[in-house]
Amino acid sequence: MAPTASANDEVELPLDLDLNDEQRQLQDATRGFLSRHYPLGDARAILESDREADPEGWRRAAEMGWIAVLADEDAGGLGFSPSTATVISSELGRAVNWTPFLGSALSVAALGPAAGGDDRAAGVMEALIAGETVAAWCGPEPRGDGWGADSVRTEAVEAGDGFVLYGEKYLVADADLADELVVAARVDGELRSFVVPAEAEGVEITVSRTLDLTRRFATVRLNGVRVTAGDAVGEAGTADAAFGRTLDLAIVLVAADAVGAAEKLLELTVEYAADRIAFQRPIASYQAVKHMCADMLLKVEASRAASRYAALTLEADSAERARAVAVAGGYVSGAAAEIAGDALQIHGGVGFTWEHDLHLFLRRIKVDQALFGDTRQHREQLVGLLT
Amino acid sequence: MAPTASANDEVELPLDLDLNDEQRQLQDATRGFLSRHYPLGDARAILESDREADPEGWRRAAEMGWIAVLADEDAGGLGFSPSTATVISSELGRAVNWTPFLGSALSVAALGPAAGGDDRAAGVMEALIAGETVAAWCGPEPRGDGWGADSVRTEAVEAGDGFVLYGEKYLVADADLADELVVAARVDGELRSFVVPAEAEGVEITVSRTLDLTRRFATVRLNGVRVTAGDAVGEAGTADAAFGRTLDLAIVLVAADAVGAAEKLLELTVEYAADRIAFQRPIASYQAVKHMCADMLLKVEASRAASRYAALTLEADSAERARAVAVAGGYVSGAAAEIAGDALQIHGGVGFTWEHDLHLFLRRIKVDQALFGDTRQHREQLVGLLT
Amino acid sequence: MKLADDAELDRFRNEVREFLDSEAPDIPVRAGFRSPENEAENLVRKRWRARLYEAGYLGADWPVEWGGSGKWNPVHDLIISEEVARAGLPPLTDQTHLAAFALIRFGTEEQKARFLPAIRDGSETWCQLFSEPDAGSDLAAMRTEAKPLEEGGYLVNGQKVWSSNAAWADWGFLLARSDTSLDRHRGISAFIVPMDAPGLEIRPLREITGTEDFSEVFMEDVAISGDSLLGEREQGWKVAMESLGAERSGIGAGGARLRQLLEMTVELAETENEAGGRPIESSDVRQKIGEIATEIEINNLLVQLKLGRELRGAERPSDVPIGKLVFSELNLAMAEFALELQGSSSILVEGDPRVLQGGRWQDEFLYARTYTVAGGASEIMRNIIAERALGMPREQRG
Amino acid sequence: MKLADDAELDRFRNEVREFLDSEAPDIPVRAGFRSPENEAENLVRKRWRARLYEAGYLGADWPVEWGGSGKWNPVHDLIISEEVARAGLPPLTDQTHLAAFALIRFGTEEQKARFLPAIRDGSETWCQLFSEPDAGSDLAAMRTEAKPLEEGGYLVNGQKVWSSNAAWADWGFLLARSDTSLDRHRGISAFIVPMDAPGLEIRPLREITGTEDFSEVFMEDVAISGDSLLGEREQGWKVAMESLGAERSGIGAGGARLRQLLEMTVELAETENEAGGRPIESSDVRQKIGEIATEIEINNLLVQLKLGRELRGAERPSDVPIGKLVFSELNLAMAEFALELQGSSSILVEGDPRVLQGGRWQDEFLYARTYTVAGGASEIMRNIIAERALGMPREQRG
Repeated sequence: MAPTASANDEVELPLDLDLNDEQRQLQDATRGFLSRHYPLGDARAILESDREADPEGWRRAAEMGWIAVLADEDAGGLGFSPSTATVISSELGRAVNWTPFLGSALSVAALGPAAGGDDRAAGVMEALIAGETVAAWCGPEPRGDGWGADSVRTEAVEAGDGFVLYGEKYLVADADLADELVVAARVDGELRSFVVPAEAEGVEITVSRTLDLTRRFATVRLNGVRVTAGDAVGEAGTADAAFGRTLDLAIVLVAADAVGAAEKLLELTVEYAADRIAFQRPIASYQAVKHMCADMLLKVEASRAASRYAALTLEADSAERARAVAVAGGYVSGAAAEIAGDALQIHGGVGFTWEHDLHLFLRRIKVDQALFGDTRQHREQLVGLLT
Repeated sequence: MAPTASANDEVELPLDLDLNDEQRQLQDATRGFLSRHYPLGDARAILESDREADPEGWRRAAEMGWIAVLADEDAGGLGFSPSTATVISSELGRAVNWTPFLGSALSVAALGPAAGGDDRAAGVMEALIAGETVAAWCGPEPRGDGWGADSVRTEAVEAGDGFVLYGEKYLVADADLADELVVAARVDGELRSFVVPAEAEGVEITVSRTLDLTRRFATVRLNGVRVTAGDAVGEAGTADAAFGRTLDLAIVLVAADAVGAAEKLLELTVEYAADRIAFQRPIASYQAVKHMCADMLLKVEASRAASRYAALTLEADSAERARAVAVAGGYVSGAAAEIAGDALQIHGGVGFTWEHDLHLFLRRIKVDQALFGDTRQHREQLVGLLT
Repeated sequence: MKLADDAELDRFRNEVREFLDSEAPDIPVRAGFRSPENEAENLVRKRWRARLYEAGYLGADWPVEWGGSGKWNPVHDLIISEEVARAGLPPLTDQTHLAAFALIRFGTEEQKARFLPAIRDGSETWCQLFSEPDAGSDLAAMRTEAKPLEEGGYLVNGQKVWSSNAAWADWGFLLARSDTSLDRHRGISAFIVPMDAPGLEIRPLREITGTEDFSEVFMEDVAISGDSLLGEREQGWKVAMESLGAERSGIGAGGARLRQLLEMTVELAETENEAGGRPIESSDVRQKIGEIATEIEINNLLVQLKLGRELRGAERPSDVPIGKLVFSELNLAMAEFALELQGSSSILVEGDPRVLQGGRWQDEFLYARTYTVAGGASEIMRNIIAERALGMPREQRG
Repeated sequence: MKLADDAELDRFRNEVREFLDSEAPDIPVRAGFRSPENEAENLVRKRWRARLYEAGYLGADWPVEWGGSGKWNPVHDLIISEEVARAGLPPLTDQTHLAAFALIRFGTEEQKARFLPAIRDGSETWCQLFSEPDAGSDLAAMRTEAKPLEEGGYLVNGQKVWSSNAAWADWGFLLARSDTSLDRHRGISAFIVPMDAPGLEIRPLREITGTEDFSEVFMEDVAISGDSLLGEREQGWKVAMESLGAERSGIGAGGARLRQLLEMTVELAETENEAGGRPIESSDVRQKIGEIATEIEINNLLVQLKLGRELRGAERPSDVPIGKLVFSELNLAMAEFALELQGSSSILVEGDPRVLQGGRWQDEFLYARTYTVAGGASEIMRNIIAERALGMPREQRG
């Protein structure tokens, strides 16, 4: 995707922060697919139980290109396109969807360009693109000091011609359904990534109880897990860049997820306000409600632009990437959380019931807000770039 | 003034945060006095020039007890009553008044109980109470690290049976009109206060240009000013407590000043909103305007209670004093600044003109916000008390 | 909130604190007004209520003939509320408390004799049947009808919602239209309805917190007797509004609750994270805590201001809405900040082994919007302040 | 705001920057849209305007016959606006710019021939006569009348206010009622009025900033000719609204201005105070700067979004009001924060020897409310978004 498009031979059009036609089609197709196969009512079944694997659904999703849009062409994908992936991620947020997209999407990015040549990684990549495998990225180890590569303390101890992994990964998205784990670990202090079967001996996966009732996050313990040299991803020395790229993708996808959920909340709220009568008038006619909704729209527009722009800079590996990702991370989920709060305030009592869908969005946004760095960490990043 | 009053023999009434009858009378009297002698129109004369001394007005103000309410009975006053002084201070803020109250009031507190016995200090105190003298408190030296006693770097070097003062005091209220200065300085590191005639050799007073157009603040330079041992205030070792008490009084009086100005702005705004028509309705009928005004009232009520309570704790030297003063300092001027902002927003264009009085209040509040510690410093104080 | 030491009040506070320390039962500590989780807890709560009346910590303001002390001290009530909140016990100003106030103020002698002793001895609890699906902040829009019968008594039809404790209550304090020809609040009467009446169905509502603290109550041809009228006919609005004012004695509970939450926040900020850092060392965290602590003191000052005015009979129309706004918005802001402080752990909830502070903050966060909505949303509070205290124009009706 | 390097745009930006560096005159740097302080400055500004047209940095979008380039690039306009703001020069989208747009879009050939060349050569400037004392955000409430005369021409009576540059302008772009029988915006026409017309009196208004940037304009029996009508009779509302849209080409100016202010803020935070501390070392200051920097980028993204939509003809009704809200509220928040950062020095103003950064922030603070009020207050912007973009009910008229 070109960053600028020519309207005529002489005039360069600026960067378009709305979707292009192709992405708009993808959006429509994804929205249709999700409403047919994953209607919101079905979510109710998993709110308080484990998720079950859905190989058929996952294969269909893969056929729509969910994973291929993040895989390089060399590796059998459609080219690394975070901006396209954000379209999908936003639709998942809008639908409070529970498929294991995030874990697999991040794993593809973590396997990275290396997967083009690398046997083990290439195999996993191929299976992911085809929807035959679900994977989870066991990258960051947030302990209160951020989600960056610095947070990785898991060790890969050399043993024979392979390694033994020791460590603990928190809040790993989709580990409960994963067949493969892409694990970041340190070999003598240096970062490397390894592909580890979720069933491998020494791997212990415990699903966390979180605010989010549709997605699942888990603690993954690596209690001396043996891997071969062939399970290592890419050449030594490439892992830091791949980690950074994957983390940035994670920030962008989570922001897009929050945008989708927030946008849906705004629609639900405007609709509710038009129907709800108080003091003999629809509450939509009260200026306090109107102004709250106006601010919600402002935040949705700004959030969408911020997540899309960050995705485009990541896609182009632009010099603006660090700044744009920090802006998306530092703005979007906070704005979405404010939108969720306003939505609940305008809905009043009915939005406070378990049976109403509102809290599913509220909870999802609240989790998006904490994943892969909070507002505070992103703001600090941005200041670091300024000073 | 007793902190609690009995309604009957058995039931203790709680602390009353509204004014008592006596203070309400003082309020009415002060308001009447100010509107007769210092109508707002007169302020226009001094907005862009120096203030001139007004010995007659000052004497009349003193007759109303402005200074006596802060002087101990031993020193010829009515007893140290910050809560009464806040009534006066609020009225001065309401009237954007330009009499040199603040400097003299703080000087009285800085002379403190010592003035009962001390010749030089007692003389100044007597003259202040009688309205024959104007004084300025040259206490803190804010350099970005607060206004506390720690900020005092001015030195008093022992020389013969007296001292020589070297230092620089910033933003000294009313120094332009002062006859006497009460100067905090360090003698071998230990804090002492000295009474210094403003006309003394080596004293250099430069009026600062500030946002405030009615009050005056000055830089006071002490370029080797000779004072005698008799000019020292109180016994050695008492200055720290007196400084603390004076600073707390300063915080409370400035908060009360901001409350008065904010309260007046609310009244002006509600009145304007009732008269101003937009889209064929008074703007007071729009919910956005109503809600802004409601928040303004909330802040006025809270600010008044906070400044009054802090004054009462100072008066009683209660264990709650440090907390209450930090709350008043950390809340009131910020709330008042928000009120001023909303007042300007609701007034629209007309409030943006030099001829309208609104900006006089806005400017005064903005200055109150920075004097004797800003929100940030007061919040830090409060956290220090919690942890 | 005190100015100088007051030995009598300090003594009383210590007495209450000791009483609570030694006698208070073990009831799960959660945000807000919660219903019992099971019959056992319901019984524990009933017994505890009886014990509070017995000890004179509840009902001191009742008429002496019904067990009041005859020398009620509102400051004592404030202290009791504060200490109860501090101890993490359910607030005292619950639905039963509200009903007791209404009975004393508006009940007949027969009604008082029948109901008050059972409230004091803990044997009966009450719920409130006010809100309806289409009458929330606009309570006067209610449609439930209590049709007067020729043979005496009434036939009640309608639906109520957001009734706290309904699933456990013996009696309901009901508002319904006894004269449908009268508009809005004019046609409403107050009634006492047995919660086991035929035709009355209680459906517990599950809230976003995952717990069931409120119920929907459906009434289909529920027959109630003529003497179940509480107060005069078509005076139900007055009965309800005055009773809601009875929440005043819970006035200090909010502030004490917030102080308790502040202690938890400071504890959180002082806890070393796994990376060895303590949030309290960062000035942004300190500033935010300073801001919250300031607002808590402001909340308490406003409580004090309001109480002083009530006792002098000098209430202002802005007192109640200002108190509600400050408390509810601060309560929400505190929950949001505590989640921020928890960083990545903020997403964990009660039951997860790595959850912080037992998941209390996650519950507080989800529950917090109850306060900004129930009992008149914040928007309504701001309207009231503007219209009644500042004399600004009323909203136009549609 | 750019994604990848674009050599042509970078080259253009450098060209503009070099041009400004070498040729821009010395005009006092202040917040917002300011009028010349004296005749000398007025002349400097006029010459500078002519130079910008000559260099093709202004007016490239004009029809070729009137001096346009024939290959206007909106992205170039954005870059020019940004660089002008960065250089601290007066914004280009002033009243004269607005008049030029209206003339090109609605003027007769005669009007274009008479006025456009004089705009390009800098000899004549314009002001806007729209707002009235009782018609601010509600512009359609205006009362100034342009009474059609039987002998042709009009007689104008009324008062205008908030007219920027009026004291220096040669011509006024006037809105007035040519048909008083028609309600609100229906009866309004646009006119060209010479500012030295008999009966027209200009009284400069002093604002709270202490400077005179706007004027009141009183018109008493001001006779204007029939050919001073701009656009069709009673179509003045359309002429005005479309012209106000011409501010679009100043679109990037706000963002560049904010970035420049951010640089000043960072500089302030990095300055060691007399006590030896640097505010930037405190995490609360860093967080606040991070928040502001984030919002500035958001502002710029929204500008970009809007521009993209305009060029595709896919504008949304929320684009303009959202842009205005974000910019104006951020601009105010930045001034407030910078004053906080200055601590006790925040009260000093231009002219005091100890003032920080020349008192620019004090001027910015006082001026900032212009943006949240002028051209439709923030409250009106939120109404427009809710009504036009979200389809919510319109406000009732009184």
